[in-house]
Amino acid sequence: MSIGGDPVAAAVAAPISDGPAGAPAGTARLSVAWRRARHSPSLLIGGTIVAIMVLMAILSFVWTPYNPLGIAPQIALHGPSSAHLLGTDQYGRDVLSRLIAGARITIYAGVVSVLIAGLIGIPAGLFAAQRGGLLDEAIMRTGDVIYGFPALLAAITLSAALGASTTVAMIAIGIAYIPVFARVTRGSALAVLSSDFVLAARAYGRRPFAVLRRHVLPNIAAILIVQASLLFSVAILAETALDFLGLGTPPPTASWGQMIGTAQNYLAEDPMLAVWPGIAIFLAVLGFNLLGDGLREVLDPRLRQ
Amino acid sequence: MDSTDAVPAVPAASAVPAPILAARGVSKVYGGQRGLGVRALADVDVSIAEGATVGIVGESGSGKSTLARLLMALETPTTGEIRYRGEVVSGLPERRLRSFRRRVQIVFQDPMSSLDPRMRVHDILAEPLRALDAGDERTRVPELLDAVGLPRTSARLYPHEFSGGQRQRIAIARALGPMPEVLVADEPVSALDVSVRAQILNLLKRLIGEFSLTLVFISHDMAVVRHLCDEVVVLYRGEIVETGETDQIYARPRHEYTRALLAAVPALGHLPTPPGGAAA
Amino acid sequence: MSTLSVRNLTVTLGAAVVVDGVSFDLEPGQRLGIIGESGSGKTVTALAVMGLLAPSLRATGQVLIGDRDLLAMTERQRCEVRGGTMAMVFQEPMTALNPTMRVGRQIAEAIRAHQRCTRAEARQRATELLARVEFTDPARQARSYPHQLSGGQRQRVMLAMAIACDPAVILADEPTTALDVTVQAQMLALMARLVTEENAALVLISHDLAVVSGMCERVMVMYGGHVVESGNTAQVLAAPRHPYTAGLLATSAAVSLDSDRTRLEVPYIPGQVPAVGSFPAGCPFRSRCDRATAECAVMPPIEAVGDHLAACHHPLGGPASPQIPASPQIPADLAESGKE
Amino acid sequence: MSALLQALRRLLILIASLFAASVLVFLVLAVLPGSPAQVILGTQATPASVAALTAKLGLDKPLWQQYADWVGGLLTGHLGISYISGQPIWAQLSAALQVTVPLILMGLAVGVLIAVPLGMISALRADRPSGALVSALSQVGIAIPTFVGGILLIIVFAVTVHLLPSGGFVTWQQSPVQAFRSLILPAIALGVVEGAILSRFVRASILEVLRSDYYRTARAKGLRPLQALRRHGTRNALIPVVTVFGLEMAGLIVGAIVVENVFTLPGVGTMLLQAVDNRDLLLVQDVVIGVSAVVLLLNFLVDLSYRLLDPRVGSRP
Repeated sequence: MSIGGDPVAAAVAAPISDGPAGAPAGTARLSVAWRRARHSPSLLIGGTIVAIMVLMAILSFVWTPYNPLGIAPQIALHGPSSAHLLGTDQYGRDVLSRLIAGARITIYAGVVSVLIAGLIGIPAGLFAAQRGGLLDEAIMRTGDVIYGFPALLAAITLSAALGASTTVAMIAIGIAYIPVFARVTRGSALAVLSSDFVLAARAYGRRPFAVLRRHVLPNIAAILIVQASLLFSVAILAETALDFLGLGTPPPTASWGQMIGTAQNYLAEDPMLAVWPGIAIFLAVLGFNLLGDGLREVLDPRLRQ
Repeated sequence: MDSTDAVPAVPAASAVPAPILAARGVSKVYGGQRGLGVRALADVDVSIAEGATVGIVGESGSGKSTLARLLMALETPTTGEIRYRGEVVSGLPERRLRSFRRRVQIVFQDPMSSLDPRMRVHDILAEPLRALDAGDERTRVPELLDAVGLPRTSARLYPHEFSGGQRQRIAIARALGPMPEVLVADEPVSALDVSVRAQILNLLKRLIGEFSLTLVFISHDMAVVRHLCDEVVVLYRGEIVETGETDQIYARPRHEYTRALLAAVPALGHLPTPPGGAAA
Repeated sequence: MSTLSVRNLTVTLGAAVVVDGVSFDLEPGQRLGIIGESGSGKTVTALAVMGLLAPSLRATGQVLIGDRDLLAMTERQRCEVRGGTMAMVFQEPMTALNPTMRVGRQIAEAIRAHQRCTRAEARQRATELLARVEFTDPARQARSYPHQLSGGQRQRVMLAMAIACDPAVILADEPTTALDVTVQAQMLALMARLVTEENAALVLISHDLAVVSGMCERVMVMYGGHVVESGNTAQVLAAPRHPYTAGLLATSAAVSLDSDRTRLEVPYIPGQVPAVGSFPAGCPFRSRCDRATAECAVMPPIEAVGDHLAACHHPLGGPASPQIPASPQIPADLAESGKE
Repeated sequence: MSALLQALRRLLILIASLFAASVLVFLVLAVLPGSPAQVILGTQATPASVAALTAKLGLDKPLWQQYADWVGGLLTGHLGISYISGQPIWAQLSAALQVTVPLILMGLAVGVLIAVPLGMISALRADRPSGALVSALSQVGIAIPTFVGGILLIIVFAVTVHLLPSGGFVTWQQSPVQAFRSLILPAIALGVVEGAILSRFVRASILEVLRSDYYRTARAKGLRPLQALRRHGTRNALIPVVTVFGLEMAGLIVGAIVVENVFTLPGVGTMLLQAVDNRDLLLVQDVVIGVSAVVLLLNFLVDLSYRLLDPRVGSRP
């Protein structure tokens, strides 16, 4: 995995960002989209996994089988049993409870970084596409500078400076992916802006801002949703890796990456301690990737036929 | 005509009616600051009289679409100016163009890309009315659909639910919304199937009469221009090579390029003549 | 024996029939025009003849080259036919050429796919071919990339590739649609000359009746995947039997350089061209035809009507003057337009 | 001409990026609360000795001068002395590079060996179940984080069957074979994901070629499918793949930091993480800027090669 994440993000960006300009995206109506959705296994599987994860995270606030932080040294490193389905860790904490609680951190990490990347990247991209010229150049070159800097490295540096924290790490990841969002937004907005219906709108006197709101945004929304979903999985990869390295969420808060990091010391005693959170991370990343791919299949008209 | 617009008094002595829309010495250079840009139009003068039907013909690279955008004040000429009823409109900020926008509208070539795929037909037709305060959309939208021969129920549908010809009707209805005096049509039938083309031509011809439109018809198709327009402007590489009345130009083209263009039009039963004879 | 003989060619996409029972024969040197609009199946027919259909499309029937059926051949055998016996020119010369390869090499490749010769010989031949398609400086222009050439030049490169191995049949799919009128005229003249010189048979696909009528002695009109009329070009133009052909002809004649330009209403075919897969069952034209009756729910066979063939239950009888309604009532029934 | 201008432009962006990165890294670490001298000497140190050390480290100078000293040192090859070990940073770094560079190259090899065949199969058989299966496999590969993959490999090959070492590193000088063996599992962990990601790009770009008009033209000339793909696909398919390749390398480099941690390899990544733990800030600065420089340089080179591959770039009127 490259939690540098760049390749994943590129995998995300490349097919849609600077693709052939032309057909503005998303001619599908919702009903059509829904009919297609039922035939997209990616979307169904991905959607289900993501839904379960979100539910797990919400559930963990009200109920977990045991207190995820509750230490019980007398049952440390006990294997799976009817009382503790996935066993206990080195402090005797219930692994299942910690897994459920860990979903919170994962979702939180994704939300923070996608929000940062989107809330800054989308307006920047729209602005660049709309204005063009020097401003466009300035925005996109600044983006290039940020994009060249590996995201994980930025997170490590910030952790070194400010101490380990989920939020700090996610801000670093979010900032690192602003250019990705900006590029995708700009590329697809340019395609829409060059279409004749935008020219027609200008010919009946719609100002630039109204054109963005009425024509550009509705037409690129689908692409941005896809982008957000795929970026979510990149953020999860980055966050769990930082936690694993001990640079993210500090203990004792339950987080999947950190659970693996600790379990590594007990591989001889109970290798499954590392496997359970590993599966959780795997499913989460897979879920968001499939969701993104599925949404793209359903929403991006260029991939139809 | 609406007198709220700054319409200059027509010089009383003038025998020739003042043009409703005119380009004066217009040039357009794209990109490049140090003279490296592409020259799309060079020193073009076009004068369109009220009620005229003017065809602007040329091949790719002739600058005809650029001229259309300049006449629409969608782009600013590098030199020269566009005047509407004597008032300069080129280079004006958008807020000062509202009355111009109401009076000059445009139809584009590709009915796929000229309608927003995310909007229902009702909204597509209502948008110009909203943007220009040009009437109540609840009464105007059905009227517009009637005018272009589409059922009123079309309003609920999206563009992709129509065929090419029907979409072009929608685009025409949108342009008619603000009750324009001038309609600029940029290759409006070129992307259509042959069997549908005649319908749209008939529709345009009928609407010119019904709405007393001045028509600026931009096309590469000599036959269609001949059918629709009383005057012709022939563009070649950004310059006007010939202009005059349709019958005259088609019967006795004076410029070599016009002759080549006419000779190249395929006609039933025989091969067209390539420029400069049989072999190039 | 015919050079190319297509028998009952049918192409399906899943359950939808895209091309239905197309048959024609071509003798050496003969030129056949296929007329059709979007959704007529004309391009698919050409691709099926070449064996270049997308994997989702399935072709049945026979495509006979001499006595060998292309559809029954192995892929290797088909490769020998393609570019050798049969060559094709496509509509979009910009995308049909590889953007990262010099055009001379692309032509040389067509030669080396079928003839044993050295690279240098192939390069030499490619330059000669460029000269034949009227490049003024072939040796230099052979080293150009496609984006450095004009649209007409690119299409001439395609033509050079097509004639590289002296094909018996050339299929040209809308070869001049993307070109300017003056360039189109050049291209058509060049094609006519080369086809004659090569004594090759030509299949020219176009939406433009005039283009086909000037080039081809035989014409086949397609609508909704069916051949609706076919015969000698002059005879078809003089007395079209199928209402669709008649309508097309009337429309074309009414908007031309020598029509009466003062008339307010030109003849037209009512309704819209349905999307592929949405043509009515039976005669595909019946939803737009003023002569349609209940009988038309069954596809009529293509059979002799007067001096040529037409597939119509109610063919037009008289000479020339087609009976096209001049009613101003245009609106196409939206339900008929066929989309969901 | 304009191609050269373009290249110069990219070079300027590279320099600007490096400058921006160095300033950021420097500032982020310079504004830290608490002085490095205090950290080094511990809480028991007298203010006088802390002040003395601060002066010795040059940390009492104005910020801009500290920055200038640092960058000047980097440019002349003087990376400075580690705050903690007192050793020259260059010596530590060169030892670590002997682990990290081979690891990245091996990871790259694994990635390419996975990506090219997988991508080709899934593209050529896109309409068949086997193609879909390979596609799904790559989807699975992408979702396995390096550290999870690494630990699974340790569990299987080291803890369960004792086939390969679970970690640690014997230097190349001591035993080349041992050193190589200890890099096998890390390289696989590193390469699988990169390979899976790359394979998706190989697949996409081959599919694009297969669906292109010029591929159809090549087939119409009589070229067989694979022949047409080889002649017309290689270069065209390479263009998008090369663009990702730069990013892939960045991914490998950053991924190596994590993998070294999983397998306790004494590479650059481990060095960086230890330096972060010990607050050995100069070392952190040096490593971070060094890694960024390599990544940025790779992106620059990729961009240049991309321009060489595609004749259309930079020659448009």
